[in-house]
Amino acid sequence: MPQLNYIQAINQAIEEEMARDPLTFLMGEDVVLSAFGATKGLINKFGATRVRNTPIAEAGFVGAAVGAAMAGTRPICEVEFASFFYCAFDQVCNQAAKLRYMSGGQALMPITFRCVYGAMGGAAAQHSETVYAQFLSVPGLKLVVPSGPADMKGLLKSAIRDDNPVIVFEHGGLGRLKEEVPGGDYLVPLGKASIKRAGKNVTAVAIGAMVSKTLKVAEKLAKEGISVEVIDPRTLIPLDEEAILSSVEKTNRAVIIDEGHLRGGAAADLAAIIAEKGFDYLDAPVKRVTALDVPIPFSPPLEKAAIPDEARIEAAIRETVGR
Amino acid sequence: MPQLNYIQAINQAIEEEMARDPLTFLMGEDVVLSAFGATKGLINKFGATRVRNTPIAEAGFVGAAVGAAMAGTRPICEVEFASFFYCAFDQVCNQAAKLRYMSGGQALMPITFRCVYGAMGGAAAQHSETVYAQFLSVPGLKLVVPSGPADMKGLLKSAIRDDNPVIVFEHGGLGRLKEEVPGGDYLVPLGKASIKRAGKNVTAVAIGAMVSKTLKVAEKLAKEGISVEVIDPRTLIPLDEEAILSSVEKTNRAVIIDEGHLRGGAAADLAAIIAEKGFDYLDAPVKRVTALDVPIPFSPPLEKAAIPDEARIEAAIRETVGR
Amino acid sequence: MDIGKDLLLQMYRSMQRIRQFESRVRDLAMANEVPGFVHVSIGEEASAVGICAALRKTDRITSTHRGHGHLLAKGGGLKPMMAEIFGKRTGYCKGKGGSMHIVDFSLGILGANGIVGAGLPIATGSALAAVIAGRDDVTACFFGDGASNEGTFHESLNLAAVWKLPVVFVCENNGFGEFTPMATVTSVKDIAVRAQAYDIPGHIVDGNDVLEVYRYASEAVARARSGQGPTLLECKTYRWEGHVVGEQAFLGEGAYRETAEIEAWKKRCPILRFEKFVLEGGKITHGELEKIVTETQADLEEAVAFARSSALPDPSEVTDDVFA
Amino acid sequence: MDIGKDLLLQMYRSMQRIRQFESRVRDLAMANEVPGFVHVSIGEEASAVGICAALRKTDRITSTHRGHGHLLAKGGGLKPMMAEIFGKRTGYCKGKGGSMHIVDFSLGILGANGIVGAGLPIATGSALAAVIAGRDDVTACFFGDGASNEGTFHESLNLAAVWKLPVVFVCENNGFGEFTPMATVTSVKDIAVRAQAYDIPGHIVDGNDVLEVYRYASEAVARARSGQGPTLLECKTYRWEGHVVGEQAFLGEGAYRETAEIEAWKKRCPILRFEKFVLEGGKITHGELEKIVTETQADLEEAVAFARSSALPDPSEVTDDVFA
Ligand SMILES: Cc1ncc(C[n+]2csc(CCOP(=O)(O)OP(=O)(O)O)c2C)c(N)n1
Ligand SMILES: Cc1ncc(C[n+]2csc(CCOP(=O)(O)OP(=O)(O)O)c2C)c(N)n1
Ligand SMILES: [Mg+2]
Ligand SMILES: [Mg+2]
Repeated sequence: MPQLNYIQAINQAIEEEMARDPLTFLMGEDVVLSAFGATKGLINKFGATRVRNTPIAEAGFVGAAVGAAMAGTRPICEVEFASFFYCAFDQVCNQAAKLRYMSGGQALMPITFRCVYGAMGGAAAQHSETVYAQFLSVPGLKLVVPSGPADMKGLLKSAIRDDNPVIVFEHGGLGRLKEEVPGGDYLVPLGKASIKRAGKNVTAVAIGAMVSKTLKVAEKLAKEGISVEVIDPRTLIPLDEEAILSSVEKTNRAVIIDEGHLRGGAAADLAAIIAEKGFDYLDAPVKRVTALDVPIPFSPPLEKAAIPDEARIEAAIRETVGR
Repeated sequence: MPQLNYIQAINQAIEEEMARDPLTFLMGEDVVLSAFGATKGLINKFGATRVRNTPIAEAGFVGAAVGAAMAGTRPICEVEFASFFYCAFDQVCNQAAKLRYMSGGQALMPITFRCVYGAMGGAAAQHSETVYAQFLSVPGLKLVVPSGPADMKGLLKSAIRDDNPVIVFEHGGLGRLKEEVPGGDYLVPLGKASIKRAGKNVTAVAIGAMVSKTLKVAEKLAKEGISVEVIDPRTLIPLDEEAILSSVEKTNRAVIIDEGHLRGGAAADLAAIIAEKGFDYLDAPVKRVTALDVPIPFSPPLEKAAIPDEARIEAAIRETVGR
Repeated sequence: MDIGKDLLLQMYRSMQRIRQFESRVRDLAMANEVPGFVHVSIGEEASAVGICAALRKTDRITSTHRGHGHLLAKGGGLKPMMAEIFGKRTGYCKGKGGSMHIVDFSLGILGANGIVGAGLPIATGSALAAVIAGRDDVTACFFGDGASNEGTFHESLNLAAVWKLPVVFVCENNGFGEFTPMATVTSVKDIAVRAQAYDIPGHIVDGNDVLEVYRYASEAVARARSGQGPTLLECKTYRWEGHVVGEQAFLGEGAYRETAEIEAWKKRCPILRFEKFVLEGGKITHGELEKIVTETQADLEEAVAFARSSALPDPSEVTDDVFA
Repeated sequence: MDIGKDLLLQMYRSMQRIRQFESRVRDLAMANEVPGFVHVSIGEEASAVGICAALRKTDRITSTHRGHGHLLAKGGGLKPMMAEIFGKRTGYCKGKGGSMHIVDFSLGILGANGIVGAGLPIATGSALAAVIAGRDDVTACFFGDGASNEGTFHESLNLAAVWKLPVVFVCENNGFGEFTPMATVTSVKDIAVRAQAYDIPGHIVDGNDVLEVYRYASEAVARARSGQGPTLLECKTYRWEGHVVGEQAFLGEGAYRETAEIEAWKKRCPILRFEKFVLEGGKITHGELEKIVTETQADLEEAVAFARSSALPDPSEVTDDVFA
């Protein structure tokens, strides 16, 4: 199998899906040259009608994606950085998410939104947020947070084929992460978690870029006989509750690792579910390892202190196992 | 003490604070005539310079409130309905919330945002959201959800005097709710929960409009000897964790009642905190009574089915106490 | 441009449907027979009808919170519309949308919208879809003078202009956004002027003259269909009723405009003007108009009866249609 | 308008500070000595300097992601700026903001901003604050051609116009938003035309002629200060460097513009033009200019040394300053 990095996996998934369906098209700021490379070269294959640089006008072009989807096409809409969604929040939360329901099921909304999220080294507060937590409480959206190239390809292809608005979150720090990625029609269904490492002492639910960090910690702790099961939900909506709960049923302990914030974050959402539905399994409180509740700072030592690192993940797992 | 309704309490709080500080001013859509009445008559007392009808341009005038606050004034900025914040999300989440931190503490951001939220009978999905859950994971904001007239006055006055961005959520269904409201300088501090009813069998943490519904249920259950302690956090940020946790320590059971959604909502946030820090107190899982995870529908029977009613609150409390 | 008799009769029927429908909905709302916020467009019938008369069935429209007229003009059915406003299962949206969110995809009605300015990007995207799909369908976008101050107006007109999209932007300038006079929150007297900021045609249109609206609309639609891009039409009109039905209860009478102003505009009633025109021109007889009025009354009665007798949705339906 | 020698010298020093500072920051970023995204404004010095020369200390500015020049022109210190860009505790924002978020309240610098178009409403509100406080301070708002397509541009100019706020909107049109040529995403050739959509003055200004910028700025500032409302100035200019330092690494050379185009603009260098003007006019001697150049070089060396030798923030500071 060919080795692809995270960005190449995105590029391949989009190319395959655009080749597959002529009503699929790509729009966003600088998607032609593509700063991060995810859409590089697609203009040559699909031309200027289907690969469109937009003005810097997020509400306008995200809203246009909504209209284009309702009118029968299948937009892939890139919002460079996740926090730029704030400039188009109405279009996502009040329009894309709600119009199908409000129209009594008449509207199809096959939009795939793509964005780069997370701390990537000195990008500072307005370019380092995770943002997906703020979409969690908006019924009608699907949220995808791939942790590696293979999942990225399979999940992104499923997202593009989905008839609902799906937001795919690409971590800015994972670009060069390489792994074997199946060629051709490789689909990962939305709503299936992935057990990245089996274990029996504690369940570590890790999201996005936190998966690789957590696997390193699990590796280390294994040497001491602490067996960590690392679960990647892969999609936050729909959520594979069953996979998470049955792991907790086995381990009786859970730690959530998320780069989002503590208050109101995705970790709180998952912890609440485990604490309610897994109450009888739990021998220890569900710990959360998250970003501190501060805007993500610019200076490297501050940024490092703000977001979860292996030391904090390890400490939380040890504390949970120790109880 | 005079009886005031929820709307009159808002009006009085704003009038008192505007009289107190000449740098305080009011802006928003139709604040002069005031559809809901909260700002009625203020134009006559403070004039057109300090009471301003804005264009329908949420990003523009919310952002202007941010600039006005940084430049030394104290705006009270009304965003008619909470979901219209989606049109100004960048100004709230990337600017108001972050600029103090990003500037290393140089910026003061004394803005009070006011909005009407919640289901009020056939307003449908775009006018019935609670929205505060989406601000919970934005460090730098304070969130206030008053459940009645007296708290409204005292909390709103504290919000206006606060040097940080504070969003005050006014439930559209509580307008006519009347109670005794202390005149003059009545301040309720941000970050202090209120025990609306003492009890010993279960802690019911209720937010905003859910408080009165929960009190009715508590009243009813009391007759059967089920003693419910009803706690109103009053402010979600800052949160009075201590009040909530010490109640749970006493009752060993907790139910969260919130009009927001289940996934990613404020109830999940509170449940995660209780389940983690109160783990050793709990004899039963923390139940959440919330809106269903659907856009709030228009038709009355559907709206009623979507949001928490007394029957669902009662059932959840019984189930929790029964374990 | 000569307008045939059939089209004239169709326009008249369409205006009658709107006038009668809106008047009835207003009364039903005042009587609390329908829930929620209701915004009616009495007095503004000519712009909705003049624009939609220039569209074909596969063309699309986006509408606003004050959308009943637009929807009816594009062919919306009295029964499913009335039923939706009543919140009944037989409504266009199965009771989930209500007055502000009526949609009929089969007629190219992408929907009323509760968010001011939200329709502009959606209409722009609908026009983009036509280009992507290689079809020559046009999208007409209705919005108000107040919406023209929203950022989505700017972003949409710029996007539609640079991509030469087949969309017609129709600003219905009724002089107010809620209770705020347009002049106090808008930096230009004529919204049409703003077309210059996008290098597209902008025209001031008498929004109470259905034939003038139709002529400008036909030109703009032809332009769009032939790939020459968007046009901004400003239809000057006036709403006879309050912003929202029942506002007098909390604002009192005459809180923000003079009765004299309302009366003056009523003299410019689009329906009376049309009647005068066709009768004087001898194009249409009084009897033909009468027939349309009475037929419409009958249809409306049927629609109300249908809505009243329809069942409310079952609570169990609340979770349907969140996802496809 | 006759411009005195002191002011001319001050303008020259200001342009030199920017040119040298930006060049140095570019090199430091290329050498990975500073973290994060760095956007420099080499070639655009005249607009920053010409505008700020027309402001007084209590006046305020808002800036952009490409803000070093604006901040320096308003009086920002080389040391705390450089230290901030290095992420040091001695920086303006204690290392929390970085290149895109430098603020100096004491100088009326409300801040660079990482969000395109975010400065426009903030500047409008800053101008509103002056009105509320009964002061005659003016706010200048810098933004790019790309930002002029954001909804915040529209909403801010309309709001400032209807309220006649003391703000000057300065569009620095350098022909590109990131790697996208302005013409491909903007419906007008001249952003200044958009002033017509708000019924305010709009002027096209040679953004590489600091004296012309200063003259237009002085007029606009006087207008604003006297309560006559906002002006839109479009300074036509060009950025010599990439959008972000280091872009060649992932785009390659000449990915979106011709070297010839860059060279042509370098011939119109604002600093060379200014030197030519003052020397030919005999207003200033070569020696006086030389002195400024070398003094600035020395100041800059000091600033770099200061930044390098300053301590990084302590991780414990991460939780400071979230709330007042
Ligand atoms: C984004 C947003 N802001 C505010 C409102 C509240 N609102 C509903 S209708 C309206 C006035 C709209 O005025 P205009 O666009 O002129 O349309 P008209 O009502 O006059 O037909 C306002 C402010 C809203 N629904 N959406
Ligand atoms: C809301 C938002 N959208 C997109 C971006 C990404 N971005 C940063 S700078 C830039 C180009 C801005 O162009 P312009 O306004 O002309 O300023 P210039 O860079 O040319 O000085 C873009 C798209 C952003 N920072 N914020
Ligand atoms: Mg209007
Ligand atoms: Mg530019």
